[in-house]
Amino acid sequence: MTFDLIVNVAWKEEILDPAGQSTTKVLQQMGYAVDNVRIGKQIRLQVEAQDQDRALEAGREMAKRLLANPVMETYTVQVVEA
Amino acid sequence: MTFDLIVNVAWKEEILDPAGQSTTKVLQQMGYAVDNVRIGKQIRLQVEAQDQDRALEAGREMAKRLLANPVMETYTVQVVEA
Amino acid sequence: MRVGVISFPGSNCDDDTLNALAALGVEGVPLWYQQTELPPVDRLILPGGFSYGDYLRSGALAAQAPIMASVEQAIATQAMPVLGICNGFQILCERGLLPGALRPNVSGEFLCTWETLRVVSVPQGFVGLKTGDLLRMPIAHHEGAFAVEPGFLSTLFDQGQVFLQYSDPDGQVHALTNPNGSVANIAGISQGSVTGLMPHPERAMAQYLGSVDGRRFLKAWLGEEDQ
Amino acid sequence: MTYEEVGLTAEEFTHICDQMGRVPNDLELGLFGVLWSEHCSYKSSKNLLAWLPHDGPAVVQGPGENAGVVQLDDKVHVAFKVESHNHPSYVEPVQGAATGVGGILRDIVAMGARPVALADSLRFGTDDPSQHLQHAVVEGVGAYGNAIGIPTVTGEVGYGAVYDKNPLVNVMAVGLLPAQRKISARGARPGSYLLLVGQPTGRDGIHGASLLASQDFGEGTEHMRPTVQVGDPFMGKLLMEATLAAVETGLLDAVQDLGAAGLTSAIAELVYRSQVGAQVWLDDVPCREPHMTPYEIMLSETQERMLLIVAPHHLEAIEAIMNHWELPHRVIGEVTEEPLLVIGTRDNPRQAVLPPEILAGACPLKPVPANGRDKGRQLVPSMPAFKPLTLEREWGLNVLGAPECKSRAPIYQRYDSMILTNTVWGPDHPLAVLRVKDSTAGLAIAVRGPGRYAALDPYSGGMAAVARVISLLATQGAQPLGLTDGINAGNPDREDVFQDLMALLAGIADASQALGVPVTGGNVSLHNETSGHPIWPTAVIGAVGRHSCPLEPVPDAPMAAGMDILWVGP
Ligand SMILES: Nc1ncnc2c1ncn2[C@@H]1O[C@H](COP(=O)(O)OP(=O)(O)O)[C@@H](O)[C@H]1O
Repeated sequence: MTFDLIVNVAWKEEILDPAGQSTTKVLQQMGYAVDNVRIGKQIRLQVEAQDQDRALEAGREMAKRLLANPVMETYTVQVVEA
Repeated sequence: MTFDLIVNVAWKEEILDPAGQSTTKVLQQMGYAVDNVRIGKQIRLQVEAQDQDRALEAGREMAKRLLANPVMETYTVQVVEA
Repeated sequence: MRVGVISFPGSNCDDDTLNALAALGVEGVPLWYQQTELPPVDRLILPGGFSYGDYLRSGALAAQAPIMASVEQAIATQAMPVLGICNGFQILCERGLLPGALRPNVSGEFLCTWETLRVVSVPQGFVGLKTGDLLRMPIAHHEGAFAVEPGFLSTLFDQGQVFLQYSDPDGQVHALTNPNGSVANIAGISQGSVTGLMPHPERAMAQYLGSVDGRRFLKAWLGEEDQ
Repeated sequence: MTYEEVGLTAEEFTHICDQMGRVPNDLELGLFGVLWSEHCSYKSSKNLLAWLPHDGPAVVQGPGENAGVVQLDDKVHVAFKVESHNHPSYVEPVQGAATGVGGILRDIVAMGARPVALADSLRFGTDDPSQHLQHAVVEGVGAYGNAIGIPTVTGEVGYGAVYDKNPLVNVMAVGLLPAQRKISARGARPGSYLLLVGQPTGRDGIHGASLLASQDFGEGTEHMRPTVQVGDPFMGKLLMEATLAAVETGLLDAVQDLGAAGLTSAIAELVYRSQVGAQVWLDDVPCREPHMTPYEIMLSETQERMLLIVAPHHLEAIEAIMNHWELPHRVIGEVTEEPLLVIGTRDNPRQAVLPPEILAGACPLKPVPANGRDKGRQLVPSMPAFKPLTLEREWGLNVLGAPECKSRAPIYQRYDSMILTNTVWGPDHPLAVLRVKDSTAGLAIAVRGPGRYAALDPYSGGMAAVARVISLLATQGAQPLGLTDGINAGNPDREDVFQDLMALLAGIADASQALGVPVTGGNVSLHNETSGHPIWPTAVIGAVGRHSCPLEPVPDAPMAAGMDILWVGP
């Protein structure tokens, strides 16, 4: 069976996010009352697996091995319900 | 009041995502049964607003004007429940 | 002396690196990322470039390449000297063969400039370099801000793993001499026989190109005293 | 489908029907639409470009190929050309600029040359959005050039409110090839295969050439925005290496890159130049999206694709090279003896049947009056009387604060200017000096495009553009080998714009003739005009020269206080 997964990857809190910082600034200049913009990744993919648990399991493994860098990033994995 | 927003930005389906393509290939080489990896952004930010509706409204406006490029990208905006 | 230079798809400083080795009279052996076994070589260089277009994170996709398992093994079993330049440095960090990671530059932009580098601790095997030496070499990268996990920085310094820092022409290291937002101005580090740096020694091989310090650097890595 | 929908005029449509002896079907009409567009046919500018001198002792290949080629010495030839990507860069600046760089690099590679340098000439407006645009365009130029590993060694930038909605992004590429190498789009022989290499075809940039680049911007053009083409410099690098490796085997008949108007333009040009025909099998074109129509497949401007023409008995060797570089590739058709371009599927093989000499060679050109060149020379505008200025503080601060006076370092530091280790003089100098590893001679490269000058006096402005790059080469004692011209202007159907164009081209032609330097190729971008406001006629001229001692360029600043300054010239 094919499962749609979403892997969200975010900078660890203590890691500086320059792109987020400059986006914060630009949004403030545009007149928005915003703060703490942090720009992470949202990765969507399709995985073949026997069941949802195994799909999630594969997703977590891929996140850990490739999609996120544990030195600076955290991740969450979820299955998109059809 | 302060609201935490999440803006997810994804490539339109017909837009080429070279990063997603290469990531698909490497994950397959690593032995995963995956396909169609698409790499978008997940942007988190804090916004000051009177209520949740206005926070969402501001989020949509920022997404449209800056955070996403409507020529190539689609976006969704949601409020993170405290 | 035979030095293997590993090309990944998207590597683009591989030829420059082979040329630099040739200029030093050293035999360079081009290697392709899909090789699963290393031919007989004495040393390895992972050259600069945009392996896999720098997609996902610089170096992340190349770190999974088939040849990296043999590189890992050669380091573990024979203490193979391995040098990662720019993208090569990123690949080594992503593979966990060097500590830390390389984040996007603080400006969010690609940056190509000449920098002065101060030697902090001389890595194992380098000949003719000493603490406080200054080298002038160019940088050219988008994701070159070195980062470590919180609390780990002092360990790196204590263990003598911090190799190069961005400094001013007099060797002073301070915030204004930090081109990319690297923690503690770090431009290069080492771990055992593995060394990585963001600057490009292969581009500083002649005065008419701006500096000969890259020649000095590579000779030191090769274990030859520069005359 | 009507002729208007594909951007043709009633006269052009009649001309097509006359020549064909029948009314073209929808697919055929669509193909005519793009190939007879301004962007592909040069219908408004071809007669003007004919004034330019094309011959010289160093010229190996003049205009008409993917790039010009000149001789550096007995062993090394230089391929070079400038391209514009103005409209796409306004719509999506990062990708527009990036794909512009990718496109000009593929032109150089299609000549069998290895690119060694890029130079960019940029024009932006003066309003706030223009600043963001500049930031994004520079990002795009760098994103492609840096990643594919070709240094951007020099360039220039200028500003004017006329560029607010029509920024200019012109990029020149320079490549080297061994003197004995001869590959072009001319050599296709009957029986050979059309091998399509690179990115699978998607719905990207359909109508980019015919509509986006060939009509004025305005309120009504919003819906015409094609799907943005995304550049993939990673695949661009693989494609470059694989194509050059394939050329090196000597087994290819011909090479043609895919640019504006995609497969249509590539195949039509190829068979037209080679005086052959072709059968194209649409079912064999690898597609990225399902259910693409023949029209979409033929017009897609998906980037990072190359067409290699290879005889059947050499196919295996060439495919082995593509496999090594992990590039998707597929035979999509065959070269035929009869000069007919036939496009179809296995079920319906003849969905379009077109003679290349009509499709690629018969578009009616805009006539130029017999005395046009003279008129251009005489078009001296009335100048406002010169008001002597007293140097006032206010005035000085104004000048110093103008964007023209800002340091260019924030631009060029975002480009890798040193990769390939040939850059002896990079962008911190007024022109670039490169060593050439296989020669004692080096290259001097300069690019300039005085738009404001040409706005006041297009004839003198055209001359000035040539004179500036040549004098830059002269400061190094470099021998000019050839010029490439990037012409940018407004809507040529407007009388005033066309007058300016005539004067501009007359100026370029007269100056290059007088200085004895041929123009070996270039690019014309018209319709740079929004809601009736055209840009200044802007001729971006790139020059390539032979430097006899590239490792020791002539210093460009006085060596020491007390030296004499010698004024040369009137
Ligand atoms: N768009 C650009 N890309 C690369 N280099 C540029 C660009 N614009 C300017 N430069 C470099 O900066 C130098 C200084 O720019 P400018 O002040 O316009 O030059 P000049 O005074 O020589 O006309 C130029 O000689 C050129 O090498």
